[in-house]
Amino acid sequence: MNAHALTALKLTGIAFGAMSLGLLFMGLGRIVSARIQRRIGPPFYQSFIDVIKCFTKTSITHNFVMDLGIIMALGGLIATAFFVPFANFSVLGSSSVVIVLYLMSIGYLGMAMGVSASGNPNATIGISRALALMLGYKIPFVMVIMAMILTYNSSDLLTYALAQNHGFGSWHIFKYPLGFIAVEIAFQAMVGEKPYDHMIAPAEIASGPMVELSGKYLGIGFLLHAVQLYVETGLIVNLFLGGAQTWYIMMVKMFAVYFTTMCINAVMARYRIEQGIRHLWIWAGSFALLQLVYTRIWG
Amino acid sequence: MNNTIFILGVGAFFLMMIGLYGVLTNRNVFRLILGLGLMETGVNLFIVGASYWKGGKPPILGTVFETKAVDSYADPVPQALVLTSIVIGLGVTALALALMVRLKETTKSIDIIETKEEEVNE
Amino acid sequence: MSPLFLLLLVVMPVGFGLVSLALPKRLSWFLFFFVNILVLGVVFKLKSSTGLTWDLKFNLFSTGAVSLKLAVTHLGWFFLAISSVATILFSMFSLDFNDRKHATFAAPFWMILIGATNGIFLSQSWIAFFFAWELMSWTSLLIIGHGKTPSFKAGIYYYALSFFGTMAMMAGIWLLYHRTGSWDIATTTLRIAADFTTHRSFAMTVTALFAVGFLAKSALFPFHMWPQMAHAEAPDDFSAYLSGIMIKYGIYGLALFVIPVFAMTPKGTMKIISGVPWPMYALAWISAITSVIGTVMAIFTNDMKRLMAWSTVANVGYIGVALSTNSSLGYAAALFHTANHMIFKGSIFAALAAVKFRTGEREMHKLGGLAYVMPITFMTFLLGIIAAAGIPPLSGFNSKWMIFQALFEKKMVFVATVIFFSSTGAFLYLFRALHTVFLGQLSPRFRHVKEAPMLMSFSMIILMILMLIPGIFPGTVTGFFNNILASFGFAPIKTTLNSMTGSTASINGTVIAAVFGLAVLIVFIMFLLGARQHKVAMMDNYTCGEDPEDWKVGPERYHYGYDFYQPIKPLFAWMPLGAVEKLYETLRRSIERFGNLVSSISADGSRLGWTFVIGILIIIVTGVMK
Amino acid sequence: MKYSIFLIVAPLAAAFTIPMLGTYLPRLSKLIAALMLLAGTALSAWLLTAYKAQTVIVIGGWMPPFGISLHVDLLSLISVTAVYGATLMATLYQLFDGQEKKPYFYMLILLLTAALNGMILTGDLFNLFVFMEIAGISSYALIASGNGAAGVRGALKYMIVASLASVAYLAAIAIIYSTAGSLNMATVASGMRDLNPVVGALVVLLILASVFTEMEIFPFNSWVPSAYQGAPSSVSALLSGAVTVAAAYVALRMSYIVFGQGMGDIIRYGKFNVTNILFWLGVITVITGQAAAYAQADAKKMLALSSVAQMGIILFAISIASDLAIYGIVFAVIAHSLSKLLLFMVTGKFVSASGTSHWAKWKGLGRENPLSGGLFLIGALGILGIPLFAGFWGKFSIIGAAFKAPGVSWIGVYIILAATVVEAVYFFRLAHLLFEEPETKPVSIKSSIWFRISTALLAAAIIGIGVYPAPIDKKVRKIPTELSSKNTEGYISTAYRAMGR
Repeated sequence: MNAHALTALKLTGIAFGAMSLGLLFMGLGRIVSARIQRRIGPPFYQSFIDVIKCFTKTSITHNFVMDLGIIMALGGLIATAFFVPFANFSVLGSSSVVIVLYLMSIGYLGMAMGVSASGNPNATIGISRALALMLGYKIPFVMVIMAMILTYNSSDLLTYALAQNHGFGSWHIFKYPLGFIAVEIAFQAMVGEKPYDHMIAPAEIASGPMVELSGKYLGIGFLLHAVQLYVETGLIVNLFLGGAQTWYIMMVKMFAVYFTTMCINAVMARYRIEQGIRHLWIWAGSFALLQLVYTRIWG
Repeated sequence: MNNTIFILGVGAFFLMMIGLYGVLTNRNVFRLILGLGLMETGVNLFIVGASYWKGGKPPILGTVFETKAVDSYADPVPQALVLTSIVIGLGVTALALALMVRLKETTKSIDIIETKEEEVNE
Repeated sequence: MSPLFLLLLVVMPVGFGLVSLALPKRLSWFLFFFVNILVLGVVFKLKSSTGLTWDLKFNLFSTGAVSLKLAVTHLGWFFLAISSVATILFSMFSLDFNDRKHATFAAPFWMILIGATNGIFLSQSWIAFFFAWELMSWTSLLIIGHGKTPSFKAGIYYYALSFFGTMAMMAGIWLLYHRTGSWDIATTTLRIAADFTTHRSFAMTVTALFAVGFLAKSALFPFHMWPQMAHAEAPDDFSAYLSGIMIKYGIYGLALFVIPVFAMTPKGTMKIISGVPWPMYALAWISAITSVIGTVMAIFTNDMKRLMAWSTVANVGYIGVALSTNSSLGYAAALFHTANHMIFKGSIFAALAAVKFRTGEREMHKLGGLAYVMPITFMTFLLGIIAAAGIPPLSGFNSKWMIFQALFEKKMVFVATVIFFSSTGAFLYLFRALHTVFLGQLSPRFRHVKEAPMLMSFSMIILMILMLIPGIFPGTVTGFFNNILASFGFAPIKTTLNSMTGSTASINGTVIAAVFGLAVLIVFIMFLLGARQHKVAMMDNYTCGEDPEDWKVGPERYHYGYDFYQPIKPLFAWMPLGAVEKLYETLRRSIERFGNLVSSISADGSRLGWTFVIGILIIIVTGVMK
Repeated sequence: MKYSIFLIVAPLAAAFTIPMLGTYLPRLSKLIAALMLLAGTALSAWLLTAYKAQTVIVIGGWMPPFGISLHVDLLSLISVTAVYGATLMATLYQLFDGQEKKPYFYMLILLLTAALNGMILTGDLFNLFVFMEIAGISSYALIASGNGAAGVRGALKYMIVASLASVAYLAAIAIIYSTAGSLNMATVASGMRDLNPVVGALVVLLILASVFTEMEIFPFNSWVPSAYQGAPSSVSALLSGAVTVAAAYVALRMSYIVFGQGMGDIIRYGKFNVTNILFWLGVITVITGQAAAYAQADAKKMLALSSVAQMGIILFAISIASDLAIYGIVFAVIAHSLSKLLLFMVTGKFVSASGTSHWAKWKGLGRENPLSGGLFLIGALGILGIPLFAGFWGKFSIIGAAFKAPGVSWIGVYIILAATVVEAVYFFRLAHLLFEEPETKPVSIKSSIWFRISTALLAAAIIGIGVYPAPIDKKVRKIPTELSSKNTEGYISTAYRAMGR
């Protein structure tokens, strides 16, 4: 079998792995919030059921842009997932963080395009909020990454992960404590959980982008969120939590990140949109800036 | 300094200043022209005065003064200059007065200040 | 290859332009297209003839000879090539755009402008450069004005700033000449770089004067406001040229003179901040500020052409930042982004021109849903904004990636953060334009709008291909850079057909594209495997079967487009945006007031004598003054 | 060179035939005027091509310094040619495209021509005064020949200021004569430096005041806007295209020969620095002129103030006094003369077609009449000093000269460059307005064949000089050596040779 086909096969595996892992996290996350709210919650495989069901129902579409956008969205995010090292392993060999940051955007753009082609203003409002929020969380996040680039003179995620493989003390969470706080705050916004769930805001804008999606479109919407969780938790683990030598430790660490997020989500209320961004800029931003200044001068 | 020259000089200066005062403080065209005339007279007086020297004879050979020595003549050039300048002054004043009459005819006023939007020339 | 071909590149378009002044409009547009074909042909024939020189020296001043020297340099040829490729597409677009209803008298002037453009990129003497520069300035003013009052108001704003820069440049040229005794660009560059050790303030002055000229042309801070007026008000098909090519003259100038001067300055003569001489560090921040202003203004703009003009300002900011890193990577990144921006912004403006051609609207909230009726235009616009946002696998990503690599190399992380802010902000305004114009509800007014005419669509398709190629194979463009870098004494960059190596990583455009393709394929198969979908009219759902018309909700009112980012407006309230514009307006008004004061002296006849007296006093004062 | 006297005498003689003939044969008299100017242009051009060296022409057998002499050099011949050419153009314009004028009008034009040429050629200070007065009187009358009060008022304003100037000039003559004992420029020049510095300064002050009045230098230019506006366009063109040439020439000659004894050094009388005066007044004039022109709503006033600004630049260049500056001055004067002629001629057409000189009401005139609009654009580009148009070489060399000059003249350059931006704005504002889409259909302009020929010639000259300046350059290059103080063949030595000393 030729090398290219083998790589393609591996990548396909990663794609489905990422989707499943994300769905699993979503199911577990629902249980976590349910327990905090003293409910039992659905079984952990509920998300799988949801997605499969979605794909089997007939759905409505308005035009070709909607199909295009939705496919582009999931495609873009899966392509991003290929670049995130999983347990010190990256099929493609390189995993430049700049590519991850920008490639992720094509997912957002696709989704934005698809749902705004549905012509529902609520969807568009949701997208406009999501994009605005992006302005809030990307800046602190990038500042912290730049601090790492300064240290390692490399923008490869794998380099960062490997550098933390020397025991608990070598984790970046200790090396960049301020940066970690900043990224934790930003992460809350990245995955769109409270207090930064402006995009979905169910009671306000009827779930925003999801409002017009039905059937397999909604299913792809679920998968989008799943892959997004995989990519973003994976990023955090690789950046701060020491990466992982084995696949199960990686999964545990990733879930730990998501777990924290769900806990915060369960107890917070939603900000107003400009409050949210300002909060991100002021808190996450200043922590990140301090980290960057520190690294630039003494690091 | 010679008395006569002094008087001529001061007189010329004051004439010019009076004329200048007239030009500065008036907007009536007629008075402006008068002021200019005074200044011109002043300056003519100044030129004539500049060539004066006590005992200078009119620079005309073989006349009643019967002076043969060129040294004793007054300089004739300034007088020629003044004559020319008076003629020119006359011309200018005449033209100015003619313009004033035109102004009076067209605007019923001899005030130099523009009063309204005026018609234009191609 | 005869050197006369160089002259031909300049004279031929100008000549055709002058001839076509007498021709009917339609014919002149054909001639315009024809001229561009010729230019492109000659340019590509010149490819291998670097160093070919045409020189006309004539003794004009008693002080020395004036030389009009044209030559092919690596840098010049690169700019010439990308601009003529872009121009021919724009001209093909214009051919259909200027139908009976839309035709302007721009074609003859545009031809002259193309001659001037070629002249700028070919000039090797400052005199020739200045000639071409000025020719370009006023012809472009006439095109931007194109007989419309608001357009001219925008154009004269552009022209005033640009002319200010030109005048500064003229002063700089003379200072250079007096110091070096040469009009030659390469010679003077070397000399002035050496002068930084001995005649510091002189060299700084000269460089600053040139920098003002180039900053004004490339709309960097504090000249950043003219594109939003000029680009917005120019003829729609010309906006593409304006934003794609004309704004790059300043970049070319910076790359030709200012940056090499600092790069060649002997070490230790200037204070170094973050690995670059301080004036370049200042340039980095100027550019960064420009990009932030451009971004924030674009986010809150409702006029689609104005929005894209602000986006151009932001992109020029990136290019400026890249140039200011004073490294081969940064220089290459700037050139790369210049080329990419030329194509992607050109195609965005082309798409907008097509929209305006069909709808006649410029305010975005009045449009909407045009993707469903103009798919090719939509695809062009979509690829354009993907490239503009720097999303792989399109061309914009590669150059942005390179810019970041250059910044990382010099550890200019704070500038990089600011640039990243603008880059993220770009998503906001680009998506806003995409949504408000092409997505959302299609207004019934535009239900019967047709796809853009054939030639327009055809040129847009080519533009799309041109955006994809450098994204997947960055080497197609970066391959030219090493010669250019070598000619300015920079080290070469590592690049192959599909990959580029930066300071902290290397990327492979082909791999990214292939991976993305694979991911999309996977999803597409999943999509096909899912249950069938059926098409439903847009207004048929969400209202649960009620007729939205009963609630007085038509598609126009259902289109979320006006004041799109109103919720986040308070976040930017503290920014002193528009302060520079206000300053200029104050200046303009002061000049007018001063002029009125001066002319009021002469209007009042009773002050005539006084003016004379005061004049004598002024003579006395200036006479005894030291 | 001895025919140079005809440059003054012939128009004067022709001028006096007109009132005689005019009553009975008005057409013939007009023809005489036109032919006279044509002949004068040809003669001056011929003299220019035949020029070898500076000469002094003694008039009436009275040797200088007692008699009046004419002094012919290259610069004066170029200026005379420019004056003749400009007058010819303006006259043709008036004859074929202007309002019907009485023969006296043409007499005045001839008189003005004679006077301007006299101003340029004369070597005697008092003679200069006389010619200045003749030029003045004929211009007042010409300005007032426009119909309506504006012309009369403009003429009166000019007359008042110019009379003050002539008083100042006469006073200066009195002082010079009583101290130096002669009015011949060369003699005075060699005596000026020996004067008591205070007296010298006083003389310079008074003469400069009067020359500046003619040359439209701020603040002696308070008459300019009204006079240009009130005058018929042909006269405005004359004022701008011919009178300024002569005035600039006189200013240059005064500064370099009479005050400075040859170009090159800083001219100083005690603490009184003449170069400084020229420099600052030049700069101030540019600033005020451009700003005032920018604020004007009246096209003719705007063009008038633009002339003012151009004169400011020329005065500034005179203060630099280097080879390159002289070079620039000549080019700038020629370009200004050509462009302003063209602009005033076209503007005159616009005014007569639209019935107003408020440019804001000219929207679309050029669109309807592309020829006139295009000519206006060419004129504007010529004035602005855009490359490939005549004004460029002048402005370019003046700027270069200023940067090379020692001292503070570089400040002035930056100011002038900044003011040029204002100039560009107001010229393009108007040039483009002509091509804007009007609300109502604009009137179309009828023009005679002569208008087309003469404007085409002017436009061709503007572009021709801009593209191919070599022929003029070849002539102009000799001027700095002629004016140089180091050159033994300079003005004073030539004059002295003629005197037999």
